[in-house]
Amino acid sequence: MRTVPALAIALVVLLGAAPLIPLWLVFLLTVAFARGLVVLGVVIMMRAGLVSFGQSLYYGLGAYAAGLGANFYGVTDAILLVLLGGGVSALAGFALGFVMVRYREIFFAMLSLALAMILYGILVRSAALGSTDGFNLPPATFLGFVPDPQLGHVLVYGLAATMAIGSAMLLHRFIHSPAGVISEAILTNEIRVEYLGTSVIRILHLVYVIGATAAGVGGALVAIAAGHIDPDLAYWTTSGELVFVAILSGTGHVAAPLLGTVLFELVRSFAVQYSPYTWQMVIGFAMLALILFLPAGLWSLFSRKPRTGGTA
Amino acid sequence: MKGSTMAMLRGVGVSIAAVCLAVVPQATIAQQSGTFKLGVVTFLSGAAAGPFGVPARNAAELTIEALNGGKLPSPYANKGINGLTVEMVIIDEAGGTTKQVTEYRNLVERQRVDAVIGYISSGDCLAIAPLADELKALTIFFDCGTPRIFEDRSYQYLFRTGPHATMDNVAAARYILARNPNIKTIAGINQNYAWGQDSWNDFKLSMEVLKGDAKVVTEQFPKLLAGQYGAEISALLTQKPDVIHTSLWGGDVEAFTLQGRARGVFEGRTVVMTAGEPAMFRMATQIPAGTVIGARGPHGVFAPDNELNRWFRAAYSERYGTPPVYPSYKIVMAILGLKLAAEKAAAGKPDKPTTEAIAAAFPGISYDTPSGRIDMKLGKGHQAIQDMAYGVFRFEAAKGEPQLADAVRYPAECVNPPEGVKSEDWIKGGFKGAKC
Amino acid sequence: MTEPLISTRNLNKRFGAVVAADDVTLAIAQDETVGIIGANGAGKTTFLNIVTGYLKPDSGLVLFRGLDITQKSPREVTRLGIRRSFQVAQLFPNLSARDNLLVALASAESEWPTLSAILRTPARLAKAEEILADLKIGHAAERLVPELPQGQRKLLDIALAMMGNLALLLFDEPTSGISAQEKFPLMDRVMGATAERSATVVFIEHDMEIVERYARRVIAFYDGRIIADGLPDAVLANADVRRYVVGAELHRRGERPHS
Amino acid sequence: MGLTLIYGVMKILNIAHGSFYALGAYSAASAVGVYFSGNYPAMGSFLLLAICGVAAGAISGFVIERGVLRPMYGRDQIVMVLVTYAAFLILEDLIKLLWGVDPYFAYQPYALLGRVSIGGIDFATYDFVLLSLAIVTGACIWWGLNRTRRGKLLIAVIHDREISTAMGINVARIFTATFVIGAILGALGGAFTAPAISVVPGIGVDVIVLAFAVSVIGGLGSIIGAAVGALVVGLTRAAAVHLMPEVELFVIYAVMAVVLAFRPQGLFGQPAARKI
Repeated sequence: MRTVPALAIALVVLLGAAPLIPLWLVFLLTVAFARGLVVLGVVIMMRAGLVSFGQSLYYGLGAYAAGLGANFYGVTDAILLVLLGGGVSALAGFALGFVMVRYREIFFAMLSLALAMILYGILVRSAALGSTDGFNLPPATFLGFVPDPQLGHVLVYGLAATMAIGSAMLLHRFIHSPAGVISEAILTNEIRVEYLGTSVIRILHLVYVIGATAAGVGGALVAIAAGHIDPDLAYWTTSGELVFVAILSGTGHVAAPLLGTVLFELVRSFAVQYSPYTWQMVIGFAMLALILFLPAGLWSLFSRKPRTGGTA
Repeated sequence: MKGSTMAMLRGVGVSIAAVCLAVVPQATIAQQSGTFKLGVVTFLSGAAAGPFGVPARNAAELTIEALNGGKLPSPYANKGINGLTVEMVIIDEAGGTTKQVTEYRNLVERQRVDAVIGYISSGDCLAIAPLADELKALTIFFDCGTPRIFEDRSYQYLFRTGPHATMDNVAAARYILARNPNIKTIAGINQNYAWGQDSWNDFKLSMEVLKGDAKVVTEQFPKLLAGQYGAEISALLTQKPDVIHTSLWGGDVEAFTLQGRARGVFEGRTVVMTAGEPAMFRMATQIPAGTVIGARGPHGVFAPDNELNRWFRAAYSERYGTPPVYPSYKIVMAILGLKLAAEKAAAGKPDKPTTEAIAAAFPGISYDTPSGRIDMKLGKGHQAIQDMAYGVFRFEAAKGEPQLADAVRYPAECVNPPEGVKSEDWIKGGFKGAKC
Repeated sequence: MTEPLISTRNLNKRFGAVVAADDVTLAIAQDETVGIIGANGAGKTTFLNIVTGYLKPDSGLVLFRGLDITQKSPREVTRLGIRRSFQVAQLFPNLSARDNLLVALASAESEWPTLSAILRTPARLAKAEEILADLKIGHAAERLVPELPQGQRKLLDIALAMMGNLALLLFDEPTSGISAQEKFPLMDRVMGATAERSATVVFIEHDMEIVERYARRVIAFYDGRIIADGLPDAVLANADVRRYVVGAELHRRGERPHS
Repeated sequence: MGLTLIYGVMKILNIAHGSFYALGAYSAASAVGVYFSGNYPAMGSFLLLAICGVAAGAISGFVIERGVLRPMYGRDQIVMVLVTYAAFLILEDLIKLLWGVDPYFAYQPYALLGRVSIGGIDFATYDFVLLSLAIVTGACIWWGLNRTRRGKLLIAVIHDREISTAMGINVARIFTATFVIGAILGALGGAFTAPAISVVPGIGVDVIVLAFAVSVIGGLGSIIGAAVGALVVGLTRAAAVHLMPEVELFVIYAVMAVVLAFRPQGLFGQPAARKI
């Protein structure tokens, strides 16, 4: 199990490299890591067969929780805001989980989509929150220290990277834990899991909350990084994108989603720059190519043999 | 397990490689001193592309070429911006605010543009605004309408050469009351997002102040790009209001017109389209006569008959086969403003003025554009105000072209709040300091 | 007489027109070894499904050590030590043979699987290897289930059923899909193991040789009804049984019932 | 309708459906434009609409199915959704390249039929024609599925792919057929809506989610369900618009959530049983 040290090395490299990276890339990476974290949650859920088309619900919740905390309750500490975002989403996930885990496959996907769209509708209607314009967040502080904007972004980047890779480590541990492997077993044979004496519902609920929390933390990070939030965070296309990146990255390894998101953000950013009129098409073809040639996702490029069980 | 470690490391390797890939082109985009690099952000895809984004893009293209060729009428005749050739970098505004923030940073930090002109969506404007000062990047909003930008705080590097949306609706209220003082009932159909909600809110408030006894019978909020207004139209028809206010734009206003016309919504009442002008040439035969139409400023058909305008209309129509609409005018206003400020800052020296210098020279300038005079009056000289005009639609079958009759021009001070007053408070407070 | 380990009272279950369980009442005592026979569709598997809580009867009760478990879920029933194997092996195709066992081991250990600890502890791995070796599929430990031959899947399925606390084992056709020379060794191992853990065994079988050799008591189902119940010889000699069940079975093997 | 058909048969949630809708609308709009610039009998334009819808749907449907989906069959449901999403992105830009971003109109047919007055409110006759047309189509599909040999084949495929393959039914061809029909329905929808709207980029996007809602409420894969779903959605919206416009935005999804929560298989879907 050398993944954890490897991740640690990666984190050190990323943090060490921070001063060397041009600022636009720092920001791009920050967003990528934040979203990567969300995708990581999606992947964990996918391994248990829960494909959510409404993860933007928790993504948006996290972002708005952070935004509200910052604007209306004067919490500007980045770390607190992230915890707030994660916490709120975790709670919501726990509550909704009782309903959600009763559904599977397309019904689960559609129900989560519906819930996310309801949140979107509510946000759009709430003029106090700026409706579709959303609102800005004040620059974040770190444990009482108020950095200048540039440094601030580097710090947020550091936070995002740490959060993302930190969670990757935790979740790596999770997917190799009994609960983690059982969640995989649920994907293919729920009834047998029940007949082994383990509650499918409980495991799924757990997994669902994990996904929600990751999404919340990611949302909060994006809110802090972008300094602005609006209901689009909760729109269904956002969820769609998350699922797609998840599938494109592959569910074989906790590092896959992070890597996949970074690449996706880069591809999109350059597609937008070099073909402003047809960037969607570029992405579309990229996706098709990936699905066609890398059925197991990007990760299959790196892992030597197709994964058997959880032993990636 | 071993495989996974290798995989991990290879993964990291690839991401680093990717990062390098990303950095390399930036090195190649070294900044040539001979040119003035201008980032232009408007909608190139999505529903806002047709009515706003592309007309603006076209106008920018046209103007910048003319600018570089020194073909603009005075006072803008000298080449480029202070003699520097203007190089345009265009970005699609579609994709949401987070993406726009990323792209804005890329423009400034990766592409090293000297200035950014753009943003139609108010959400994008709000998201970008703080970055302008943070990155010390000269940024000019040309279209987005929300008054919140400079009312919430003030900026050093951020300017908006387009007036904000308040005046559209204040003027709309004044105009319809002037035409028909005894209006009893009003109704609104506006898109269910910030623009629609704010527009309706301003209009409703103005009506309350100007004519207290006019009552609101129904306020419809179809969702953005709904395209189908069956239910809303039925609701409007049952309420039979004297006036219907709508800030629908682009495909929505066109769809609403088609469906409403077929069902007689326009009959026996006045419909005000605050953003109807871009539609009026495409739908010349479809918009019912008597519809009150605005252009979010004295643009298009409202534009004064000055040399700039004559040049612009002619050049634009000749090149793109259709007369320019207000987004086209508004982006020209932004480009000309930038040119003036930059040249003022350069003070006759040939080299490129610093961003700081331009930002210092910009506030408070007052200049002529194809759509008349602009004063950078609000927001400490960063926010433009401009006259506002409305007219009544009529299709000249003889000439085969649409016209706006009984056009009334409202001076800027009449429909814009004075410096330091929030639009909403200003309206509620009974338009204190309005010079009409 | 001591309280039976498991008993059912007037179980009824219909699927539309089909009667799957018709007033099924029986009691099985500790340490019995019961073979259930019956033609296809006689309601054998339905009986297992009801006992283990997968199906709820339209009426009737299932009692385990006097405790009413009729409405309990398969999970709760399993936790009580009533474990089963399946006619068609129920495994986790996305996991390796070893991981299948590890999952079963872990769930057997605690009802709340831990989040942070590692599943593949040396202890569990050792246990898994042991079982795999015992099933003579040690070589296939790394293989995904779909890569295993039918028979080995069956073995794995049975192995999964025998994890954790065992009071009552229910096998659904343990030897179907097992080669003729493999089936007796398999049953010997299974019976040995269950005997060690003093578990009561109930198995559904079509194979009369197996029934004759291992069952100490035979229950015959027909159309959801119990038509015979008693010592193997008696039941297998029963006329109805010969007509409706054994005959059918012999037919399946293309033999004539020797009168 | 097309969506639910495709899903029912192929278990593919087709996001590209929105693009079919858009394609239908665009081709109809431009065709009608040409049509009316010459002076032909105005009523012919309705036929034209139909033709455009069918043509656009058939072509694009066929191309997508053969070119994009065919290599992917047998993949996971969700992957298929992803594939259609990619197709959707591509088609979006393709439409932009073909037609540009300026809106297209085909308003002539809409006004052509005048209006009828019901309870003092005027309605465009066209909308009723549209409605009845939809009903007819729905009926045809239902009849086709349940009363014709081909339809029965389809249903067989729905019930068990392997068996039907074994029975020598050419599943692949049936898939193509279904997908094309579904696409045609989508495009028809677009074509016949075109006259009432201004055809602009992005009209496909919203249609998708709405179509999802409709099919989910009705029950994926159920034709009657789709019809009822559409009805429910329409009525709910209307009610919301008249009574409390501010909730109109998400009331649909609320309904969708409730339906799913209490009847996951949708109002008219069959619950799937798990055999052990």
